[in-house]
Amino acid sequence: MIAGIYTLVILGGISYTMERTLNDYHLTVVEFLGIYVILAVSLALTNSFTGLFSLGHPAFMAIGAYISAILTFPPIRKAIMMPALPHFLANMQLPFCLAVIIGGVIAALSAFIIGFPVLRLRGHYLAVATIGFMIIVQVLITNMNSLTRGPLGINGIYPYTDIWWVYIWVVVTVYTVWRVLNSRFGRAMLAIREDEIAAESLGISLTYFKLFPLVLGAFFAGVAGGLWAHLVTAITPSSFSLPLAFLLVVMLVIGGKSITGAIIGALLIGIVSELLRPLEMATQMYGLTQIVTAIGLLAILIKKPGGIAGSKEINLVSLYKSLKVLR
Amino acid sequence: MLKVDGLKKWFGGLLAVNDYSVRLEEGEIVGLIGPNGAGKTTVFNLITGVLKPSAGSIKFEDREITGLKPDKIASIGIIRTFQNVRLFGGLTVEENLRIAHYTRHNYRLYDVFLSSKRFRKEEEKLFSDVSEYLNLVGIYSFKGYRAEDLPYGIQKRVEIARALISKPRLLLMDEPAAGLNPNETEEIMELVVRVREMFNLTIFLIEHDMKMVMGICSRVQVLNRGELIAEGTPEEVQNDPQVIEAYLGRKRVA
Amino acid sequence: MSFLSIGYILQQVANGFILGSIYSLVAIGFSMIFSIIGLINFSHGDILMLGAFSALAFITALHGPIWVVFGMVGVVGFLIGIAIERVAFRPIRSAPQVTGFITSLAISSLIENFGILVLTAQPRSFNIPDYLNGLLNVGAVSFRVIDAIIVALSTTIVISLYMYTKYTRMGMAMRATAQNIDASRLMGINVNRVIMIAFAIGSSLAAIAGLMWGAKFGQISPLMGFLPGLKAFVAAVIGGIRDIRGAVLGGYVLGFSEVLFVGLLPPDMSGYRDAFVFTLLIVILLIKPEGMLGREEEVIK
Amino acid sequence: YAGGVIKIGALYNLTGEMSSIDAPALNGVKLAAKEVNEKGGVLGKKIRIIAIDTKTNQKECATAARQLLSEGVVAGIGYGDTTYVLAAAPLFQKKHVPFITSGATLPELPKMIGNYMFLVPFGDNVQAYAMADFLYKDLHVRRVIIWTNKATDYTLALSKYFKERFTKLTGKKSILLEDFFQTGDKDYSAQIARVKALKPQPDALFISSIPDDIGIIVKQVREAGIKQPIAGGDGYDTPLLVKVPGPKLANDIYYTTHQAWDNPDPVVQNFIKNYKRMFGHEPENAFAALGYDALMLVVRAIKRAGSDNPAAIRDALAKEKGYHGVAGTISYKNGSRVPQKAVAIMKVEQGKIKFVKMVMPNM
Amino acid sequence: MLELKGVDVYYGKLYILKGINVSVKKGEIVTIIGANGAGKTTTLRTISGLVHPRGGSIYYNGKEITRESSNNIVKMGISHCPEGRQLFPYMTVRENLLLGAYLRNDTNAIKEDMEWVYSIFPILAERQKQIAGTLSGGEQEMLAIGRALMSRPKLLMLDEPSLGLAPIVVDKIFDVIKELNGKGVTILLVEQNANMALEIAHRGYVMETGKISLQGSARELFEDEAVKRAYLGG
Ligand SMILES: Nc1ncnc2c1ncn2[C@@H]1O[C@H](COP(=O)(O)OP(=O)(O)OP(=O)(O)O)[C@@H](O)[C@H]1O
Ligand SMILES: Nc1ncnc2c1ncn2[C@@H]1O[C@H](COP(=O)(O)OP(=O)(O)OP(=O)(O)O)[C@@H](O)[C@H]1O
Ligand SMILES: [Mg+2]
Ligand SMILES: [Mg+2]
Repeated sequence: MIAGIYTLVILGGISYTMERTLNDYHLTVVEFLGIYVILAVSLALTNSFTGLFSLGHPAFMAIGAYISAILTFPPIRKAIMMPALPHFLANMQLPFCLAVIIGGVIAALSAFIIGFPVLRLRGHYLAVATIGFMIIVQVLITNMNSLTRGPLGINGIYPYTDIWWVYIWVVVTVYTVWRVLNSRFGRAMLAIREDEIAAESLGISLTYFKLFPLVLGAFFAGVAGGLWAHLVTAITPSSFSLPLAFLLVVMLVIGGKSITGAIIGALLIGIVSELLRPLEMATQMYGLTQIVTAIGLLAILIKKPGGIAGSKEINLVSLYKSLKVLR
Repeated sequence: MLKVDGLKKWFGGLLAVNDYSVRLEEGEIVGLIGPNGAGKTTVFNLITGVLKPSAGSIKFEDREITGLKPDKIASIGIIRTFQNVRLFGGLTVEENLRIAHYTRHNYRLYDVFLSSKRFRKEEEKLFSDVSEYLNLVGIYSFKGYRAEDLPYGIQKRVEIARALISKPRLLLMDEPAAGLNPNETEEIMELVVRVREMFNLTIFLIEHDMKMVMGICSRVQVLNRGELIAEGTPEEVQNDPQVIEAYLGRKRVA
Repeated sequence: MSFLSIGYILQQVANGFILGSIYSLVAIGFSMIFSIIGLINFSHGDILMLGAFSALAFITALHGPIWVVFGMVGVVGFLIGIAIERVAFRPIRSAPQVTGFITSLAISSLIENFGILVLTAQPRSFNIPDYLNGLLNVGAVSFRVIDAIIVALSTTIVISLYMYTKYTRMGMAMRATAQNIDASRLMGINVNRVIMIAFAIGSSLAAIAGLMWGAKFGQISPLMGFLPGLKAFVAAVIGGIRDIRGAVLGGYVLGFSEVLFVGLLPPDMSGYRDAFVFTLLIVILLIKPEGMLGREEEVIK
Repeated sequence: YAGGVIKIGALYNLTGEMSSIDAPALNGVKLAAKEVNEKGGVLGKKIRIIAIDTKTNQKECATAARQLLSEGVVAGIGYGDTTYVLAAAPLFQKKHVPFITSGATLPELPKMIGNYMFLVPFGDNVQAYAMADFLYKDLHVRRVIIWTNKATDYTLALSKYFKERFTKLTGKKSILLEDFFQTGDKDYSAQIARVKALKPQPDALFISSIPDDIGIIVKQVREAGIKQPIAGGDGYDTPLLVKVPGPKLANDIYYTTHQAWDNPDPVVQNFIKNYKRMFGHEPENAFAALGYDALMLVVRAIKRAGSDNPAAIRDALAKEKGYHGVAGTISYKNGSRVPQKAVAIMKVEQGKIKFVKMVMPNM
Repeated sequence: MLELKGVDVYYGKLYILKGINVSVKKGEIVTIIGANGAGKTTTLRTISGLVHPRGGSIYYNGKEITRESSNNIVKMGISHCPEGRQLFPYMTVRENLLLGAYLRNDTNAIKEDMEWVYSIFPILAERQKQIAGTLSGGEQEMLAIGRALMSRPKLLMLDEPSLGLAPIVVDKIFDVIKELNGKGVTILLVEQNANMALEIAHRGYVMETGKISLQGSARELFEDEAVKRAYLGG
């Protein structure tokens, strides 16, 4: 408890300092890192903890992004850019916070609807079904011109996302997932990951405990999508597609099967490409970033096939104890 | 407490269980024996809902449970162990037991987020229970090991502890003594008898170790090619010529 | 609609068949590797790309008969497969499946970005001798010589491969390795060799499919591999991954559904094609959760 | 260079799907910078291009744009596609640094983003109108079918404007069929069959495609025995148009573009020569020329402004009256930041690309 | 015939086998008994090359096989019927047996051996076409033993062959082991059913937490008070 408050304060302090000292670019990088953390940690719910191989996260992000963008868009500009919007949407403008939450909720709802039939599938069958879901969402967004402006996407979204929103949502996400994981709900998920039959024979409902992480994860993916949209300020159907899903899975795998792992993976992947960029700019060999990243990735996988953190978590209390902050 | 009537199970063209019936009374230990492939495990799979019966009915405390999903049946209080040991292999022994505590919790999702009193109370109970059950089965020293790294014999015990901690009313055990040496088997026998008394458990037991079956069962059923060929006290069954012919072998009689 | 004549439909079926033949060739290679070590190999499509570029090089340099090029490309794919398995996949063989998947993504990124660095991202034309482009007419259906070669060749390859895995010792060893590596070792099977050969064959088929792809569509690029790789994965899964016949079936289902959805949907709905294709695939999976030819045979003990 | 450097940012997708369009554009920018620096730079300062690969990913666009701005670039150049401009340009607008897109052709872009946004190419409306006029007047086409790539904004816009103009010229019934495909499609047999089934047959096919697909489309259309003229926009300006179908099939194709490579104009021919010298091959497509022009426009503006202050550059840019570039002559008139420039109409005949004429459609 | 000298085995950081010495002479039946987790299974896995030792060495017929790969070790005539059956679950009973004879080319003799296995376990003959994964536990164990027999080994290593089998089948298996041994096959047997194992074995080893704590002739062990107390039951 005290450790938790310490952490909140320290992170808050860091955020404050960053907001004060960093330039726009570095601040944006930090904000994206936060969004990556939200994405990775929420995807870990299904992929790392429940053993469901989902590649559908970008679809939920897309839903959250589009919904929240439409909701925060000023009605005057909507009248010009999206004239065919249904009446109630056309006149609506919601505060950012609310819009993002609604985006998350609708993403979660869609996860619920798609999850019911699809979660009967396992492993790669599930992976293909979630890829399919993502493509379907993408096609719908592309073709529903009147709502989404088709391939052009929505631009001119107000850049509401700042380091504080990211900070809050990172904290909420990590806290939620951490709490869930250390309760009967999280243990039920782990059980399903390890052995579905045994889990069922102990009274754990497969339907419920597969849907639960998917829906919860989708909520945070939707929120992350909303933050993303209001950071990039322009979204298109292809902003949220398979390569992004792959990127997220990469984060989880090199990080390890834990919250700590997901965070490490997200930060590592997010930082590395920024760190390598000067190298690429200096050599003018474009593609070098990806090549170096890939080689690094291979090296990590060969050295640490279970990910950097494995399935271990950082124990905040003992961390502070060892730092002699807490007695 | 458990009433099974006219149970049948077809696998393609194979009638693995034919017209099987059983009654279990509260607190009994009943044995189910028979040659390999007789259909014993299949009977367990049918009772626990892992397989759907082709015909017949299963009642638990007068409640029809035929065709219910395994998790429903488990939450009513019928828990099993598996012949081929199905632990949560990647997790530690301790975690295996915590998971099984599942059905005994009542707290809700919001309790988790708020870390409510109810949540904390139940989780504390969980921690003390896990230690208690680990000790009960004699595997406390293994609590930090990953289950799949453990030797077979210990895994069998972990599975029993895991089944017990979920507080079953009826416990189905599929060959708990397989892979144990005679001494260890005796320990398991004692354990089974002890927990039956402690928790007023009803136990249905599949086992090929005759010492165990004869030692603790009050009644024994013998299944052969899906059909019951004998039923009675251990002594009666042991001397049944059909059972000797099909299962025990002549050597053992001597 | 006026264009929905019998001839039109037959033509679409033929087109679906040709496309399906290429897909199934890619998918069968994918599925071979998958079934043996449970690896979703997303670099499979990039091997297809390498095959296509080496084919282009051979065609430009050699002016030899097309079957020689097919042979050489097959050999190139074979060697690439061996190299990739040795360097990247063998060291992580005992790691969880998803680690292999990520490794393949890394390989894929490596190949693609090297491709861009060396070859530039510009697509290139892939021209084949004129006689291969000759038009053939059978009844109302018309297709080109190369199409006929593609169908004939992939059918032959697919059938011989099936025979190979079903009836040879190596095939038996492959199936065994796919199911239980340790037990296979105990049977005296050289597991490393088996996996290497599966990789080599699978990659060789991808490379040959790359040549077909180039020859059929006339254009190749360093990034061309992504889509076929994805489609191979989808096809293999839809078909049921344990059986390479499943991959073939999946390949044809995918090929047909892509062509037929464009062919039969009204034009202004054709933007929804991929949504229809994937809805169909999901429905198939829901009806047969283990793929069309897959079967679930786990007995709970 | 006593005066130090002037930093100009270049944002392009050098890897990923868009790289075949964007990489040549950056080459054009680099070539222009080299030429300027060899001649002593501008205002006594050297031009330094800070180029970032944004990986065909909008998120990268947004971070890279901020990185450039934090490095103090005085102008940004970039992209051959609207989608990415929309992610990057608003940040330049917000910091009051001009952004010049070398290749995106959506005419509404400056309106959408603001007064710091400029286009080097003509808008899609201009080229689509030009083609509609040309088909109608010069080729006497009365009935067309339209194919549109539904997955990109460029192709949708092009078809939209073409349809608008063509129906104005001939009436609604002149469009016999509208059909669609998507980026990366490889099989057009269904669309082709639908064209063949039409009665009466169209006089021409207007196919709105990006460079990477058009070669395959022409190949399949011609192989299927459709002989009518094929027409399209600057997406056709790629060697693939001829190379993929081969010289026999690449016939009777008309397209609008920014410049004719066989234009004897020394500006054009020098560009080709210098490009070849610097990169070892001829310009891949028109985007190379556009990238070159984009930087030259900025340099001219700096000169005219006599300062490398971004606001001053913007004002000078907006007053551009006739830069004679590789891809035509550019002037921004009446406060418009989309150039008024003539459209080149090209014809492909037996694999040979020929310049037909320059058109300046009345809008 | 087989000799383990000071073999050290680790699983990751865990020290499992601590310098064990075991030898098996040609024509012997040798049994290893010991409590759960003593390291019996690990010993067999080390011999057949599934795990490689970090220290010590293993000789087979005078040749060092410490670092040899499994498939080569199998080629030398060692057959291992592993713990947990390790069948090929999607293959039929027949195919599993055929794989047992993977290294053999004598088609007719293979057929004969298959008939022989079927005669030992008639239920397997009935189930020939069934997928191994769907067999009952005991049937699977029989198949695993049958498969190990199919390679006509010179040295047969069995890891708890009686596990999950009906009493009548257990008797049968011990008969078969004796019969094989009579035909010259050397046998290394790990068993929980220590009574029966010591009954048919010539010599035995007792293992405790990764070390050999006792060894001797089967008779000696059988009569050893400590062994009786610990492993043979009251
Ligand atoms: N899915 C299935 N398909 C076909 N046959 C099956 C299937 N599952 C089980 N069987 C067969 O049904 C029979 C009964 O199997 P079961 O597992 O119930 O036997 P058991 O009595 O538990 O034997 P054991 O003592 O060996 O464990 C066996 O012969 C087995 O081969
Ligand atoms: N993969 C593994 N990783 C880590 N430790 C392991 C692993 N496999 C086995 N062990 C450990 O090695 C020791 C020896 O195990 P082994 O299976 O050889 O024992 P055993 O004598 O065969 O026992 P049992 O009679 O139960 O089969 C045990 O302590 C076990 O926990
Ligand atoms: Mg059984
Ligand atoms: Mg063992």
